[in-house]
Amino acid sequence: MNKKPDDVFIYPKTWINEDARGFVATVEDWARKEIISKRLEYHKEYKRLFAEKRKKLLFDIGLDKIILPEKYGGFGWNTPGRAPDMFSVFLEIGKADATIGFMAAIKSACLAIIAMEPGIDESLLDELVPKYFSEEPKNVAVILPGPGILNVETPLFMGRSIMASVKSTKAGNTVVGKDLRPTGGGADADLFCVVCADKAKKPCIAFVPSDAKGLKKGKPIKETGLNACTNADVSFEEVKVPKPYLVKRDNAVQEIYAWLNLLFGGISLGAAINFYEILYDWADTRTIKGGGRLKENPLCASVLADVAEEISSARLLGLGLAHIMAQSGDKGGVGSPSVYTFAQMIGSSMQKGALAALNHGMELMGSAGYAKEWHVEKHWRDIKTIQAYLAGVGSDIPVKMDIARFFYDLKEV
Amino acid sequence: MNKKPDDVFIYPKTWINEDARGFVATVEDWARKEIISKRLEYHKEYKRLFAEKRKKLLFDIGLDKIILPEKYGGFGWNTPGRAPDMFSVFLEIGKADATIGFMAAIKSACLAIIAMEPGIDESLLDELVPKYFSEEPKNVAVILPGPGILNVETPLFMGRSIMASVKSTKAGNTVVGKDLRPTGGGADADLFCVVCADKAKKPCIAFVPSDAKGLKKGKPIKETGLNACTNADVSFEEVKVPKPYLVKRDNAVQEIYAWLNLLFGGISLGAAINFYEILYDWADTRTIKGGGRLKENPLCASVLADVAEEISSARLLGLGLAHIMAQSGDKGGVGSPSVYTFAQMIGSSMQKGALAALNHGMELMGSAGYAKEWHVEKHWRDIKTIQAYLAGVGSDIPVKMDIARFFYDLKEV
Amino acid sequence: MNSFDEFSRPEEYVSPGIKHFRMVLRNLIEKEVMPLRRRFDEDWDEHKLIEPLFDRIMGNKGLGTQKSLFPEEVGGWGLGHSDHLGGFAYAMAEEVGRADTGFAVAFLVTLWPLLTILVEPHVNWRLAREFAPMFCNSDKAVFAAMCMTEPQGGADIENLELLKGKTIRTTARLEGNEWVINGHKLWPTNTGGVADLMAVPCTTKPGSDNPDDYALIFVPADTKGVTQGRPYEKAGMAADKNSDIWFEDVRVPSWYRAHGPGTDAKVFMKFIIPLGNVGSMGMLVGAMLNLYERLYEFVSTRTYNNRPLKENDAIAGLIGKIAGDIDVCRVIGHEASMIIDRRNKPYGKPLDSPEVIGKTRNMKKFIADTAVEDFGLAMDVLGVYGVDRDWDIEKHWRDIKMIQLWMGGKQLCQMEATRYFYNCKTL
Amino acid sequence: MNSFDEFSRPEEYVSPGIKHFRMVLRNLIEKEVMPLRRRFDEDWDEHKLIEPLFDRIMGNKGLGTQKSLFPEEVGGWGLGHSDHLGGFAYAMAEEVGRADTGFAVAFLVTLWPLLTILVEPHVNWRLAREFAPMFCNSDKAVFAAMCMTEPQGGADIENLELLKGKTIRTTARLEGNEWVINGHKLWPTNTGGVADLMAVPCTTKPGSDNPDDYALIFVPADTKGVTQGRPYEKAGMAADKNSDIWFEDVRVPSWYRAHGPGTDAKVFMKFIIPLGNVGSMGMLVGAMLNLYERLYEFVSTRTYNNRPLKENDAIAGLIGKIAGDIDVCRVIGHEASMIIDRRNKPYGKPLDSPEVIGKTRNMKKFIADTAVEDFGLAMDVLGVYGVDRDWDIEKHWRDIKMIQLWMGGKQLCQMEATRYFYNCKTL
Repeated sequence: MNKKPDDVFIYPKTWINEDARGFVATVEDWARKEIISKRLEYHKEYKRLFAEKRKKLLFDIGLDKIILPEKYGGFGWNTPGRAPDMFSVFLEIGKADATIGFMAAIKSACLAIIAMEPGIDESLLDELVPKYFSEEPKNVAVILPGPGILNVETPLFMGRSIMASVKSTKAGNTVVGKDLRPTGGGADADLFCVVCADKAKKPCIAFVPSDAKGLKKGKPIKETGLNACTNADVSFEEVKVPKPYLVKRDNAVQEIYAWLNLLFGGISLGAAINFYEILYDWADTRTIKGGGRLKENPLCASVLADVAEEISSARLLGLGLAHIMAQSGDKGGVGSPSVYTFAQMIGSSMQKGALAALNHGMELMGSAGYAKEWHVEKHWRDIKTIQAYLAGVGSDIPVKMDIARFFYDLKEV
Repeated sequence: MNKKPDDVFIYPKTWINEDARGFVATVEDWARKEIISKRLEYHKEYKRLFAEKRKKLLFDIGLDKIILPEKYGGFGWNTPGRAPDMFSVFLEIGKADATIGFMAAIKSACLAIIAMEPGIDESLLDELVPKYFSEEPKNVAVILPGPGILNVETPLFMGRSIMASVKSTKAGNTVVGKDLRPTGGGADADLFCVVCADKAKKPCIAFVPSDAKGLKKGKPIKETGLNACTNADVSFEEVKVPKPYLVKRDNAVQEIYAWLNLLFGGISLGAAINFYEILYDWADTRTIKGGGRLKENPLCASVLADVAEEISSARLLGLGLAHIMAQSGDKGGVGSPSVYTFAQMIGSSMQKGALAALNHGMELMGSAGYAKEWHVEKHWRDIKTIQAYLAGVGSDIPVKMDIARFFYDLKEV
Repeated sequence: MNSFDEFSRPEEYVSPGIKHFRMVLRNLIEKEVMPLRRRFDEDWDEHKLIEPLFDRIMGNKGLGTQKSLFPEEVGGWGLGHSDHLGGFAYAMAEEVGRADTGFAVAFLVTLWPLLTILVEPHVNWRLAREFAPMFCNSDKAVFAAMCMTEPQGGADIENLELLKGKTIRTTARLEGNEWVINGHKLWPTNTGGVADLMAVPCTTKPGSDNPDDYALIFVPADTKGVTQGRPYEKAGMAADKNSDIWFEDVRVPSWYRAHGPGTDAKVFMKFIIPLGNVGSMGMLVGAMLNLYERLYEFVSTRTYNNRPLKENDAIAGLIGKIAGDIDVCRVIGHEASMIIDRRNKPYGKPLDSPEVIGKTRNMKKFIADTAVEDFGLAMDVLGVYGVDRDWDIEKHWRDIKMIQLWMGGKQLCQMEATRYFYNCKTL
Repeated sequence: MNSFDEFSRPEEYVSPGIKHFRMVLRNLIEKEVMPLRRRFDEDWDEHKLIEPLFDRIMGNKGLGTQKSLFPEEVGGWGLGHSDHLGGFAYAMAEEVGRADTGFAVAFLVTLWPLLTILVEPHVNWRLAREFAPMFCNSDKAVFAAMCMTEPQGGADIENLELLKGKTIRTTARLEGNEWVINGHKLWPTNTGGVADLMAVPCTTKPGSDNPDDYALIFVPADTKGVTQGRPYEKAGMAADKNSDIWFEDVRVPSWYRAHGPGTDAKVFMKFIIPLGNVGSMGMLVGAMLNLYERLYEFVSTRTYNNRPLKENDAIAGLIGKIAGDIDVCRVIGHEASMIIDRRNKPYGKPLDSPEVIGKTRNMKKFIADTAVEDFGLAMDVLGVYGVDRDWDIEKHWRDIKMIQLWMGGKQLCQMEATRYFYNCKTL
């Protein structure tokens, strides 16, 4: 393919901030030069190269601190107005390797609640930045509300069970929870961002260092995709965390969801766009019915079109969400009911779009889509994994309930 | 329902031009006061009230001339930059009555090719404006490329058959075509905008007054929806049209498609939003399982959510398309390959979204959705009719071929 | 494929009797109903065209199908003790539905309430004898109606398994040897002045969830106190009239109750729901068979890219999906009818078992959803011609949406099926 | 519902023999295969765990299924002359697919090429006798492979009806009483060193579309000139090895051709495509049955809003759809197997007729698409646990995608079905 994806997946140019284009281009460059153009090598020596390329992105290019205020070494992108730019950056990362994006997105989304205007929490940033934004990659995993267990009554976040709890005393906070399933690499995490319920059953967020006493990690879990990071269940046996490590601000959980939806959407769409490039080249050279060019066959062309359409629409929707977040000031911020609802809604639909693109395209590619050598199946597994994590539990029903609650003023669901 | 749909179907406020808000609000007001709040009366005396309310919109409010340059009595909205505003206006009309919107959209889209910057054609405007923008509503129907007939080789517009042809001589142009099926009310039309093939089989556009000699209209056709306008096949038996009435500019057909997709999308989404309002009120008062409020039942809530989600996404996409059209200057204009492709793609997906909203919501409403008294089934039939017209032939396959052609550089399909 | 009749059927299920009956019915439908069906929509209120056609299908000068369920002893065909009841019901629905599902439902709903008193082992001989002359001795079509839905509760009446009649507000009070009925029903097929006989689910004790208090009572339409409204204007289904119906101190003999405490609820569950599902499936598949016929013609004679639509690989993919769905649905419809006809076999299940109700609910929902999708798609394939009544598809599209909605609608189908599949307690 | 086995089957189709065989097979699968299947993925290259399990299913110290098609006269079970061939194939695929579809395909593909020489009326007795000892006298699993796909053409080899073998580049030249074979094949199941016997579609005249020039030739894997590549790394299906395979001047006796000009193409169309479809359907439905079991457990023990997932009406709608789809797919799978088993009945159709090929292609596509959708949905229902291998669903999700793709993929299914339904000429 001898053109840039942006020449075909068009969008109104004014929808990305002019001054962000340079950084987006740098990340795109990294993706293409370091990984996309060297897929085979990257596949063969995945473990080593993953770590190497990731460090380059996080530190040489500086992605690690993207969310931080300038004061803490960030770019000053710590306002919701940067949402379209953030989306675009994570899309470029997703083209190269979804796991790199996934880990960075979780870190950014969790930190956003204390680093973003107007909710900057300097006392906590002062604690966390030196420890978790050093020269070696530090990983964050988030424990979101999710499935509950039969006959165990739990506090709820919009229907989802909050399985961890926190007791606050003057001395500090104590986090308790058993066999919690993180989103992200629980086995690799240096810091856990834990949604927990306080005494009043209200959700709040505790940051828990992985070396805290009483924190136990379970055995590594074999998962469908995102295989460069390893997940494990985590238990908190009366884990003490210092006072500033607990964030009790209203809507902070909603904000994490909003950012996760936006950034995960970017990653999955990036992976899907890279898939489009692979598919373009594949379809260009195949024949069908004893000689016709496969891509000129109308049925194959219509499948090719499906792929392009799913991605194009989802990308426009993602940018729409980014602008809604960017202009969320008069709605009550990124965690307000309307913005939260749209983030869940569009986030879920971006994942579906990206996955549909892969699913349809793979049907065309047959075994080439299924063999590891074409790198397609990795994108497919990675996107599915991101989607399942984002779903949390019950497929998109919790999101549907969020939508219905907002649009129809429900009280009970 | 005691809130405005725009409070829930949110979008970034900057996406509509500030100075257009007033006109959009005027049209919204018309829709609500004149029609939506008087549904039962409107249904009972449909024919009379349709004509009356329509005239109010076209002339008192001035919609008829929305596309014309100021010089011809228009608002000066005759630049692609007004696409988001046009979309919003037609969305408001669609809430009230899709047929009123449908007829106005066809007229606007057909005139756009001679009234819009940068392609303003004053010589033809001088001819048409006095005759077809008078004090009584004048209707335009468009004959688009569509299905061909077995064993008849026709010139093609991207695979679709052009069933009319034009011969140009020094004296003028002669249009020929038999039993052509217009989009719009063929029986009521005062002016036909006919896509026809010239001698070189190139598509061009002839404007043909309905009183031209040799123009024959067939019997009225019974159709699924849009029943306030009546369609009929049209034949052109060597119909002569004056020289300036033939538009041979490149991409003019693509431009008509782009505007039709945008405006039809607005109409169908408007109808869907009005359906949401009806559904909101309906669900608010019903019970299920012997007493529970229907809308609080999770399954019903998830269907309600589907309705809201389809509309929200489609509206954001529509605004995305409007901005792509508004910023089409550097791509080669509204009829350029990329903008045309996105118009077809998003246009088709807006129709699907609107129809899906109705289809799902009706499943919940049961017979209330099916009886005329609730006004739901009219929206449903109207949207379906718009969608079928837009499809032209072969469902969305011609659109898929457009997409594949653009995204994968196809030559043959 | 040479004809729509080549869509898959489980050949082993099809009895020679049904095969023959189908051909007779098909001839009549093709010759008399099909040529007029495009004018039904405008005939929705008066039924000037439609009524004589019903006479041909139902009355004694025609096929006489309205007497089919009555025992031979009282002048009927004795279908009530046939092992092929489900197969017959499905076949009739499919053949008539092919022309017009509104026509099919008006005709079949006449048989629906009669199922509760005419099918072994629940034959109510006294009522069979009493109602037989009305249906068996008439040259004209005679209709029955099943008055279920009430204003307040949507699908709650049909949701008998969960709510056990608790929400029924139409009351029946025994006074001497008469039932006194009061209540308000909505939407029954064959109301608006059509039906001569109504079956009315009532409660003998409002608010009770004891199945013994559920009473299914037959009410002749001309009984004092029965008032029918004007037929509703609807999106389609013109051959089927629906209206409000009010019962004000309506008195009928005490033996007009179908059976008695407990059994009324049982026969409702046994016959009304499962056979309602099977009939719905037959109508849907019938309409789909006709969709195939009309679509076949269009895609063979119209072109894209100057080639027949059906020879374009991409359009072929779409229309192939439609035909493929029809093939699948027809198999499922037959299987559902066989689930009914296995009821007396050692490996069969009772019709009021959660299995039969859950499975037929699911199958009906599956076919309805598939039909709704495929008719919508077919209209788009026809594009500008898709909305033209002369191509027949748009009319079916309007009609079959109603089939998806009736009998408690899609959501109740989902719930009753899920209840069975996952042993749920609260759905 | 008490067990996954209550999903609908056309009861009339199920023979007592199949019922019994299913139980024996199910026992073995549940006791020996299921406990190990979560470790198959890491065993993809070595098959240390997997190989002994194949011995149990296929070899003489186990069930001995690898001899099932061989005539009793040469030591087999004689399934080749059974009226229940389709039913057996479907049942085996369903039972084994429930545990692992990769495992199922490796086992069933062994029988696949043998169909062409062991099923009445096309039994090739000379080859039956020659190959019988290999399969019937072994304690170890012995595998066969069907080497179709070639590098250039994707699904073109499977598209025999349209292309008539024109695009096959693997050549067979008769020299004396030996065939000399040259060519390159991709992806056959049981390559990568697994198979002992291969069936290779070749052309005796490159570029010809005369079916007489299509030759199906058996090649023992250890013949000189046969080279197998390393097994591919894939997204799933670890129990099924695939590789490239090259034939360089490979010489086999002249009687290793399945039958001869014309008949080779005929038996390919008759057995490989329709039974390949039926086997695929069985595997898919088997995996879906297991999906139901695992999902049932999850939705019964995990909560949303502090109530079991299955008691939430909206989630019930989703999981009800999944179970409902399984019910429909199982009926369709059985119907497809019956289409095979009707081949010798007066109302049956020849297996190489457009009807059988078109319908089974469509049914396979229908079930595959449904399965792909439902597995994806089920993973999302499990959410954070959906991607965890311990819940088994994600593994099936990866595996069954392959079933959707194989045998020419979804598009060829669509084309072959549409060709039949609409009498297309050029698809």
